[in-house]
Amino acid sequence: MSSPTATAPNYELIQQDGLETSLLEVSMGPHHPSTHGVFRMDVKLDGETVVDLQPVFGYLHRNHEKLAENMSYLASMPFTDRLDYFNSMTNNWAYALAAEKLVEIEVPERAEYLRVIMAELTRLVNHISLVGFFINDLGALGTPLLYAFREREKIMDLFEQASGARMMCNYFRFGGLRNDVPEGWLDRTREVVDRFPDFLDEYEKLLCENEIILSRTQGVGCLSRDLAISAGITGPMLRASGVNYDIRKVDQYGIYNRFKFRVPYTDDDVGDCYDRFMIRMLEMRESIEILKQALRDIPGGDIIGKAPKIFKPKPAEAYARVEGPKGELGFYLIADGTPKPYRYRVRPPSLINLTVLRDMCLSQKIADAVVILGSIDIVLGEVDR
Amino acid sequence: MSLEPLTLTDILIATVPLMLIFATLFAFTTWLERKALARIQNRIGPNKVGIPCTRIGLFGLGQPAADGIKMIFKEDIVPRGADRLFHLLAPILALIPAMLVLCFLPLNFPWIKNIQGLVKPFMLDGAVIFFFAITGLNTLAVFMAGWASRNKYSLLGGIRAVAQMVSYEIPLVLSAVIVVMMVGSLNAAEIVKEQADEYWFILSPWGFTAFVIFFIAALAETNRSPFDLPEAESEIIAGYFTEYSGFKFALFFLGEYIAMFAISGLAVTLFLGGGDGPGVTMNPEDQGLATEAFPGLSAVWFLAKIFALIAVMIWLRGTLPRLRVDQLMGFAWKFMLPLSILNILVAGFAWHAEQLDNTIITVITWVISFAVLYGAASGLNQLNRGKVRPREYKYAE
Amino acid sequence: MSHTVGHEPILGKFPGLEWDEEAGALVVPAAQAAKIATWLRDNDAFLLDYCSNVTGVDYLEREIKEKVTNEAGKTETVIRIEPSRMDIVYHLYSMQKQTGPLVLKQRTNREQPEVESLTPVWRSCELQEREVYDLFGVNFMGHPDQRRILMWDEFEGHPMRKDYTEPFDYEWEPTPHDEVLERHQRGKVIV
Amino acid sequence: MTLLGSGIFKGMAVTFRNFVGSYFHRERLPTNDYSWRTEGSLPQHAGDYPKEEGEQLRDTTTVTNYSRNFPMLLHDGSEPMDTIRCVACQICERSCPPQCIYIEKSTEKKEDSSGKMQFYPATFDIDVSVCMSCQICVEVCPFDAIVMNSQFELSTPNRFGGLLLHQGDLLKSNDYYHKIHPEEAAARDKRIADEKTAKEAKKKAAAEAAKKKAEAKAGAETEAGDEKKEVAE
Amino acid sequence: MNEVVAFWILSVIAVFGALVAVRKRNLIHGVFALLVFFAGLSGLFLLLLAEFIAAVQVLVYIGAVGILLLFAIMLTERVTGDDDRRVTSRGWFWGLVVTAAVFVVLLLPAIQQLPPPKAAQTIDPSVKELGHKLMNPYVVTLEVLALLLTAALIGAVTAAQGVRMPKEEDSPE
Repeated sequence: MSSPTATAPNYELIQQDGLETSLLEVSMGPHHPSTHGVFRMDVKLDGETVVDLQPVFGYLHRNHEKLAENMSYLASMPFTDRLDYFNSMTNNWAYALAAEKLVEIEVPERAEYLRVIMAELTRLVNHISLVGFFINDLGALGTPLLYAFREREKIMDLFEQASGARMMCNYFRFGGLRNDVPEGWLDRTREVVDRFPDFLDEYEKLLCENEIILSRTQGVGCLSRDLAISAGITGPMLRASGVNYDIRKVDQYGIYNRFKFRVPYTDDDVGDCYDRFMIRMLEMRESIEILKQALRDIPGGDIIGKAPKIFKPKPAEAYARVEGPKGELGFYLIADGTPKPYRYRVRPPSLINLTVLRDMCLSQKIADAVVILGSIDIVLGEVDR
Repeated sequence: MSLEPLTLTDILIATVPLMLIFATLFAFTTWLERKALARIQNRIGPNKVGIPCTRIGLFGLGQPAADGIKMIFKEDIVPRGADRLFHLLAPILALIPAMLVLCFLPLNFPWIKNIQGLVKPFMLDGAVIFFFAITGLNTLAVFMAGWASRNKYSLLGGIRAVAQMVSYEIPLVLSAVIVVMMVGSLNAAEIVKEQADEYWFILSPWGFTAFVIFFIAALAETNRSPFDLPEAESEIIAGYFTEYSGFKFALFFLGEYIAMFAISGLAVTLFLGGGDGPGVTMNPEDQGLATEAFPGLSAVWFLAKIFALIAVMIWLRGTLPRLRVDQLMGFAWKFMLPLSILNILVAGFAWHAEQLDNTIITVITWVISFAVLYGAASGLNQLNRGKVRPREYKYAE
Repeated sequence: MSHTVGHEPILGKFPGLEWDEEAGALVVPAAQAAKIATWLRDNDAFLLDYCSNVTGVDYLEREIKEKVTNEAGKTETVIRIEPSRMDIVYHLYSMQKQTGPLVLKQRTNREQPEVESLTPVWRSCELQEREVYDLFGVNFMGHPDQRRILMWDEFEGHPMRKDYTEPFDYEWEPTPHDEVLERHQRGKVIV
Repeated sequence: MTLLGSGIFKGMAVTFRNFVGSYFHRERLPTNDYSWRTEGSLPQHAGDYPKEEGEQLRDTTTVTNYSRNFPMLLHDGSEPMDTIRCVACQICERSCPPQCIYIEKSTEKKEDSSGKMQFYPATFDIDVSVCMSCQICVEVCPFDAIVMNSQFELSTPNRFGGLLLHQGDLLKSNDYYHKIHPEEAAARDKRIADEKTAKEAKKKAAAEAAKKKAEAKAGAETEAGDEKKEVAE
Repeated sequence: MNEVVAFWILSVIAVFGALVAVRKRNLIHGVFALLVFFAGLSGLFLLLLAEFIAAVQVLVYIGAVGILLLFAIMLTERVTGDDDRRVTSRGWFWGLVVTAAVFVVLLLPAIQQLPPPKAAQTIDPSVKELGHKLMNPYVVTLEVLALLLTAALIGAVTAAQGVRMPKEEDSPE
């Protein structure tokens, strides 16, 4: 493996003879339609070409980690919902995993299955909406996005029935789940899951062969394999750069070893926006496979294991990570014997995937910068914390 | 050419109904577009605003009126440091040429007969050329708006608009040249007459190619998706009208839709037989007017065809993402321009073949020209596409 | 299943390297961090090419009560003062071998925290080390672009430190339980 | 070689199908009017809205049977303050993550619905501008006194007072709870009843055991007493 | 009567546009004023029933030349000048004299009450006639012009392309 560069290469401005041209500095954001939140890109343009780009964020910073260090372990759970507000279920899971590592609670069978179901439904929600937003960044008038939201609505209904809330679910607990799903929920979920591939077919027909989308995304924002590994890129973005690394397979947390599923990845070392988009499309099909198996095999029984009444772990350190829809979501907890964590750290996949934004955007067009940002899939709640 | 004095009545008859009709159609089209886009996106669209003070929704038909009232009463914001004069003039300049070219459309409204004086505008010998000349002024308005706003996004939008409009005007005009070649006249009424006598030009291979090129270029000229780069929302906010609000914005909006009508009207005139249709007979000797089953039928046909084109525009807008700047230019210069030049050659040969008046030769010509044009289009597409194609992915167990 | 990386082979290679049993982490002497990190990345036995998580931990000076068995065989409680310190924690994984994690810690003092930046070794440290600099005030030597990342440039202090106190008027927002509400209700302040 | 522009035409076919489908298939239109609905049974989930004539009634109680919004306090009987379940133990106040609950304990006790003397909250405020509907207060409450409401129409012209819900606003009867969250309420009532019977059974058992013990003891004592008496005599 | 009114309106617009174009130091304003002048001129052509020329005037001068000027201005450094500063140079007197002389020469036929040139009446203003004229007697001229313009176009493209080429090392002479 060659040593990747520490900093992104600089764009060489072609100095023209006689004609003096100057760079146009544009501050894209924090209020820009396609920065996916309060995110700013300080862009220097040579005509329409991006010469320099600096991501600026922190507008949504609320020091989530400090807040969590000043309250009990359980009280941080609803705050994890608000990290990546598209995927509250996987955020909950990562945090619960870390806490369970600290005190070693046995999670009941049914709860494990429901966790997998919730996480995979979340992945579907995230990927369809992300693809919708991504095509929106490409300039479509929201049609794919609204189709995605139409389907997301059905999954959100399921979340609401299970947990009471559509986005801020706060459903996981240390050692299991907060409550069992209501009667008939599994049947409704089966129905949604069974009909989801029809929607995916329609979606692929709409997007995957469209010449404009192909030409807009292929060869745009290329990320090489070495750089992706070195920069700690995770999730679909890493697999789009040609690395077969899925924490569901590597760590096999929860009960992922019981399910038969495949991990899509590319073989070539291109890693452009099209790959990222397609990997997400393909991942959804695999999530449906997992969901079908989980819904078939789910047993009855308890929903929460024997957790201590007051959660007060002995001094220890734990780092747990899950394969979130956006990448590796890790929680690092240091307990000191009190009911509050001594150190609580979130490893935000969105933030770390932003490391290479500048590298990917240089000498692309300004329209591509927006598309590349969209293909990274960031949520500012998680980037800024 | 008669040179009777032009009276004020004549001018009013020629212009006022036209402006009223198209302003109403504009309002209706905004409603139609919102409604159709909503349905394409599985929404309901505007459905609340109907008759005021009642609960009658009328499918939201009151929405344009409500929008208009809102626009008028909105605060008009001019950024500090903007060029106030040009900021004011730009929306007006955007509207005037769009309105002006409407009178070059061969619309046979019944009251047109009452004009006593000068020839009808569409009977001008250079009506088509005039049309292109005046449509081109729109570019200036867009640039003016972009420059006067003193906003980087606006400036980028203005520059994009100028580059795009200048580029796409060439295929636009070159595809219109085919019709002019076939008819041998720049007179709009004669073009319609020729189509009514022979066939609509869209039905021939070269005519179809020209129509497609014309339609694509028209999309680009009117900044419609997928060529809406000057006002690309996801990239440069709203491009040249980022800094416009209130009534000035409404004027831009109006100008854009009127330009849509105008260019669709030209497409109808050139390729879709104008006001020709069942129950209509064209007789240009009588100043380009038509004999109709009932008065205004040909105008209804004409407007129906315009709306068919606009429906396609809305449909495209609901489906397609946007091109990138370099791809946009590449598409104009590397695909549309060579194809339209080839099309002129094909049309020239075909014209001579048709002069022979032999059915077999005509059929062969049509087949050959279709093959040549389709082959050329595919070849150009392949050349431009490069390595862009769907890919295969691997799976790890 | 992921395999944890054995730390024993590393300990002998570099002098000054310690293994913290309680935390399960390798404690790296500050001056050699980049060297050891590069070795861990490139050595075929480890190939830790992926640095997942970088963070700081701030330990204040604290008293620890410990039960110690003294020479006479009696247990007695001894109060030991643990000095304050600052830890920078790196969680390392190997993507090629699919192993991990190996926890790497750099230790430094709280007052003038300064460690070697590992950004030249793993790009993923770039933003995370900036974050540690921002929130903990740790100076990373050799970091290519060390600026505040989440807080604004004019911000003073490092909020993740345990002894950080919020300034009085920091983003003050009136809530119904404030005195502002009283004044509002009395009609003196129009908020 | 594929047809020129076939991808675009395929996409257009999809949008056309959706355009037409939105007129015929109800499920293609996810947009629903949440705020206007007829009386009757609550929909299971958001897609099930009845669209009928005369939907004039404005009911802002709930969206679905499962939604949660902000907490409310339960009381059992008709008179809210007399039958309030809350005993002002302040556990919820302490465990609320955003610290939006404010409780003042009463100074003297009074009877609750079961006739037991209990403390009650003199003040119970929830600042819903801060509350994040996390439901942790519901989980920690040992008395089943606080549950989640699902009323969503909370807009108010007053930025401060309007969003600070006082005890009076928060108190809702158990019947109301059954109306908005039937399944959950039934389960909760069942659990309370079970606990109660279990407790009573335990109490009974304990009482019986105590009785037996007492009897045995008394027996023993009487015997002993007799012996004593005998001795004394 | 109508024609006279129209003539005066158009003339005033044209002259006003020309004056502003000369006087304004803001280049963009100047260009747009110039375009107003062109528009007035086009209107005057229309009054003379030379509609093809009018259309071409709009198409070429406003559409093409105007945009070209705007692009050129985009490359200059100071677009907006100071409007308050005097624009006139020291040679203004001689400029005035020359202008007056030209004006008088133009007016001479009117002053002398000469009959207008006959050629003006024989030209058929129809587009078809113009086309035939271009294609029959003047076809060689047209082709030569077209060739020249094509050459200019290719030259421009080459010149623009040259900029993108890598800089060559300065070789010592």
